[in-house]
Amino acid sequence: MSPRGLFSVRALSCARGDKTLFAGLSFQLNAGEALHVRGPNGLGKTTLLRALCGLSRPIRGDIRWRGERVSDLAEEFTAEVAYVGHLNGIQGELTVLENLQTAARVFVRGKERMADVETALARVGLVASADRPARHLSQGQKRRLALARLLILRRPLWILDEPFTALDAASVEGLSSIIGEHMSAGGLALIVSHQAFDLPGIRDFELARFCKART
Amino acid sequence: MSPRGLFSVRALSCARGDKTLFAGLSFQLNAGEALHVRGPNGLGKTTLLRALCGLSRPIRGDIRWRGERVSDLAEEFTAEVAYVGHLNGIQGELTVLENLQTAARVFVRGKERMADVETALARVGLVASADRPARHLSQGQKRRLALARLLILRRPLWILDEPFTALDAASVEGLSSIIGEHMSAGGLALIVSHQAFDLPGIRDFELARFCKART
Amino acid sequence: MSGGLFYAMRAVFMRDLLVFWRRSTEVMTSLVFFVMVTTLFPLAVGPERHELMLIAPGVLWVAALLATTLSLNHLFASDYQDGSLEQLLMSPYPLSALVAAKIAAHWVLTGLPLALLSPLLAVQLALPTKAMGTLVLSLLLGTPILSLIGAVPAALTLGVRGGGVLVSLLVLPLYTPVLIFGAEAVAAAAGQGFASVAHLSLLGAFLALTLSFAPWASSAALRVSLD
Amino acid sequence: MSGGLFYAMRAVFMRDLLVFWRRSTEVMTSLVFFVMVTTLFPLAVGPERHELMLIAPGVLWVAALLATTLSLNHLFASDYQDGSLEQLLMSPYPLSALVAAKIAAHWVLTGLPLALLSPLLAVQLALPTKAMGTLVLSLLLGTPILSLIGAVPAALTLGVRGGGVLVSLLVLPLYTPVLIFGAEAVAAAAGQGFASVAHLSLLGAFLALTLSFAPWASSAALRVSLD
Amino acid sequence: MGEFSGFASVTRLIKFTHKYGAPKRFYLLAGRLVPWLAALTVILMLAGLYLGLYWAPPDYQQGDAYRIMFVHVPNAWMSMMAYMALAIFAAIGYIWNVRLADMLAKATAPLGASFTLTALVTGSLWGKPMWGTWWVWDARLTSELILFFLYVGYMALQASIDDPRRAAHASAILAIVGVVNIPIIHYSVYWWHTLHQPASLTLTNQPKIYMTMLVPLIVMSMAFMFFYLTMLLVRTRSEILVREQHTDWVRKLIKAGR
Ligand code: HEM
Ligand SMILES: Nc1ncnc2c1ncn2[C@@H]1O[C@H](COP(=O)(O)OP(=O)(O)OP(=O)(O)O)[C@@H](O)[C@H]1O
Ligand SMILES: Nc1ncnc2c1ncn2[C@@H]1O[C@H](COP(=O)(O)OP(=O)(O)OP(=O)(O)O)[C@@H](O)[C@H]1O
Ligand SMILES: [Mg+2]
Ligand SMILES: [Mg+2]
Repeated sequence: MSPRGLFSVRALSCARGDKTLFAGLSFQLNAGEALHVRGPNGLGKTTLLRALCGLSRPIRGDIRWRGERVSDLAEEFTAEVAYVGHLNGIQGELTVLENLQTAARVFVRGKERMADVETALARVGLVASADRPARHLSQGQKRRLALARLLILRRPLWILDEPFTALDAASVEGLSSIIGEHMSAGGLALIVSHQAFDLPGIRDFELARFCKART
Repeated sequence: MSPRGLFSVRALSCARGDKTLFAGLSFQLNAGEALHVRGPNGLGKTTLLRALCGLSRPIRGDIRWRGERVSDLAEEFTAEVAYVGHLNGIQGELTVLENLQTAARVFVRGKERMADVETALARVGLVASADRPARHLSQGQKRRLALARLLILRRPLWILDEPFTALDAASVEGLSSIIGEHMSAGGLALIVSHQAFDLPGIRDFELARFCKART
Repeated sequence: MSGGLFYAMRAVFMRDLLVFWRRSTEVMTSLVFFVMVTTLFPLAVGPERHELMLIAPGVLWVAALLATTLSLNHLFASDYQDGSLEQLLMSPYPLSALVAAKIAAHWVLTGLPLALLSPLLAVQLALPTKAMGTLVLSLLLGTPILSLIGAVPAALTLGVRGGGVLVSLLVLPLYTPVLIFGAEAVAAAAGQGFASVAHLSLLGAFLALTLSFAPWASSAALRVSLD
Repeated sequence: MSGGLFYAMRAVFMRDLLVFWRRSTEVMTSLVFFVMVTTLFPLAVGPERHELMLIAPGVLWVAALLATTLSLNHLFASDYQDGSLEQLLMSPYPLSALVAAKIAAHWVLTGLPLALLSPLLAVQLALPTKAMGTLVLSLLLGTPILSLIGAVPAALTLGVRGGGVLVSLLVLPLYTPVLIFGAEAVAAAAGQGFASVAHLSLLGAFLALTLSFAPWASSAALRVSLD
Repeated sequence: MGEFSGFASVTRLIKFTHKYGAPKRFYLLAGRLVPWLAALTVILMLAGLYLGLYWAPPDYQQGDAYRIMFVHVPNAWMSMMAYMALAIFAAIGYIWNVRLADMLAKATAPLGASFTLTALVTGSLWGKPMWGTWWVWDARLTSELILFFLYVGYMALQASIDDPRRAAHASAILAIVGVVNIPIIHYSVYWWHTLHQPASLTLTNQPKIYMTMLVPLIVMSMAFMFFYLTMLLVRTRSEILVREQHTDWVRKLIKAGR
């Protein structure tokens, strides 16, 4: 199914502790579009992403997916989102392959797609280490494993927090092209990254516009 | 005291698990020089750095500081090295300030240099958050705090593993200039980073030259 | 669809079994802890068989309870640290169901073996043979309750530093009924009282109750802790 | 120079105190665990005062032992995860000294308050008043041993997933002598045996011994698990 | 269906009261109430003490020892009522996300704990003359002790989470689960060991209470009830100030110097 997704956020404001980080944040995202969320350290980018994918509750504002409130859709919505955060979400005890297989089983609805696992592994260049326990991977290899999940989940909306951390030059290239394909397949993407990367047709989004006080 | 340090490594080889990562690695580093260790993910850069600062034992090879074996110098040597790894080494419970003060007390020999703490904080732009518990810091702020330690320790040899991770553009600039000053003050630096950064007079060091098999 | 749910639950269950199994020690240790507590007691109290027999049911049950409490930290903690929990929250299935699967895995690896091993230790503590059956049965009924109730504090204390001890502080009061019913059942069977059936059926009822609310409560707790 | 060392040790000590203190519950919980284990027993064994009095010394000591064991995980674990242990290894001072400081902090926050609280619980367990003094004394001598010995496995099991339970598994055998001496001393004072002085002095000797080797051993263990 | 619409109407009600029970409004209202409640508490307390210590005659078998009842029993009662209040506040705060209810719950916990502790202490003080021992594992005593642990757990959890909203919600879940368990704990302890020999000593076999004891008892109970209300408002007010310190109405308040 090619997602005709329309993701719209209006008047969103979030706080950490007792401090409001940003307020009145709004944007729209259509099929095949992507945002590069930018801003100095500690501005609230991670907070924003977590709020958008429903991991933390914003103070106010409404987030809509295909026109309906995310809070009403609940699981319906999470079934459409793929999130990669600062943490990799890898099981050190399981092998690289097992990690992906479990992901496929738990996160992919309906009949699973084990075929994807193979292709995903190949795509992030971890075939060689497929049977090694994930805790033996190097920092960058771990990151790649986390990103491989994106290819398996096949979710229309990608939310990525610093995806390029610890990746070597080649992998950065690879990832950007992966995102590019996702977009041209009608997928949406929200990317936070301090690191430069070239991705045709991605819009910059300065978070600073919505924050009055700086930390 | 301006360090006239001379750091030399000869025929070093390291392994993780049962696989030899690199062998016969040699280089020399004189006062005011720096190496930018490069190589794709999983090549062995982290392993190398940990071996150099004595956190893990290499298979063979000798590492000399001011001409003497590091293994013989023991604490004498660690008193000259500052290491910042993938992990930040921050106490989430302590405030930003307390973190640095403790570092100063525990790691700086002889009469402490509390003055440095203030300047270090200012330098990494954390003065505003000085009294917040460190676990409330954002990813990038945590990284900065970890790096602030460098300024307090005043060690001649800096060993940095991906120091630029999660740092925003401005901080990347800042850090590179800090390293630059360290070098011009006669300090040595070994830096692993996939991210580009401009630092006049730093030598590239391709680790791949010493690895036969690639992961 | 619900087939998909069951499928996912099984996947989570299997995954946890596998992970814990790889942490080779994990399974054994909770058991060994059980063994040690029960063996420490004769050492501390002194070897008089009569005294021992009096306290045997109590000691066995307290040991079982503490062993479970200790293992609770491993129910969510490591998944939380490495971020796979935050991924689990993003699954298309109702969280409580997946949590139930995790709890089941936890029980299979801690409570179950413990219940099966108990008779051996009961012998050490001079528990009359006629009470063995009741002992095992009471543990089979009781330990799942421990895992279920324990899941809630385990989820609540995630990310809270020093959570390890905090869990036990939160959970032990809630464990009281299980302890009382369980120990009483065994004591009764050991012939210091009436039929143990009453206590066992109470345990059963309690199990049914916790089954109904614990998974829901702990998934709610997870959402809060990850907020 | 050695002044610098002392200075650094004090810094580590103060830092740990501060950190644990900030984990506001940390101090209390290990205590409350102690309280609750001692409470669980009457619940499990039954309220008869006579029976309770018989097992009181054993229960108190086992409880103290378990409370310490639980808190051991927090001795190094969090420092290990956030990498500050890695940094400690890079300090210019002998590691064993700094580790000793950490252990001292651990004891002040777990063993000490526990020893001071014990009489209250002894009352609950109907321990004769004349034994109170011995109880406190034995705990004051014994708990530092527990912290010292416990540091070694705590260091060894770093990074070993599911270490929490493993620690207790490794540590309990080492604790047995302490347990026996301690419990015996109290029992003796409670008038069920000989003079308790012998046991107490044994504890003292044991303490001296562990003081000499534990810090060294655990710092060695740290180096190993961080390799 | 019917109950769902019931839930909906409850929600409407809560939202309504929430709008008017906004922290600021509550702060000012409570500020006006506190003096009166405090006065009432003091009066009742004094009256109760007078009745309890002078007016009521010594007991024919206990002498004056029984007078501790006038402190013990009210505290014991309050300890239970306080937990119910705690759970209700917590539930409202969690389900309908009402911050004021969170604060009320947080304010209730230490009060309830202190009631419980007082009941325990006075009880065991009373136990010494009555039973010749500080403590027996009687059902009622035991359940009170466990109640105390529940309070401690709640407060410990509150204390160890520093993001106020998360702390509130987490401890709310704990309180709710606790409520599910409290009756079970209560009865388990009461059935405990009753299948064979009865627990060594129980509180049930007492001389039936005379008027001369009942009146002071009731007055004292009222006194402690109002004490709870007073302290609840006071604590909640300070909690509001802490949480709202960044809002401008609090800033104004501080500028005004009150
Ligand atoms: C640590 C010791 C004690 C504790 C924890 C304790 C606890 C309690 C509790 C929880 C209640 C409320 C029961 C209810 O309303 O359902 C209560 C009531 C009462 N207690 Fe105690 N108690 C203790 C000792 C004593 C002693 C020694 C006496 C005197 C013999 C006593 C006399 C009473 C009386 C007369 C009541 C009110 C009667 C009633 O509410 O049914 N208590 N106590
Ligand atoms: N648990 C917390 N309690 C209070 N404040 C917090 C908490 N977590 C984060 N903060 C603060 O919230 C702000 C936003 O944090 P966030 O992680 O969203 O920043 P960020 O934009 O992702 O920064 P970075 O680019 O470094 O990742 C930071 O100033 C941080 O100090
Ligand atoms: N504990 C371990 N056991 C076995 N192999 C390991 C272990 N840790 C790392 N490795 C392997 O050693 C190799 C080097 O790891 P290392 O972390 O040094 O790579 P790296 O150069 O730092 O990579 P990156 O750029 O991603 O950080 C990797 O291939 C990794 O898979
Ligand atoms: Mg971030
Ligand atoms: Mg690396």
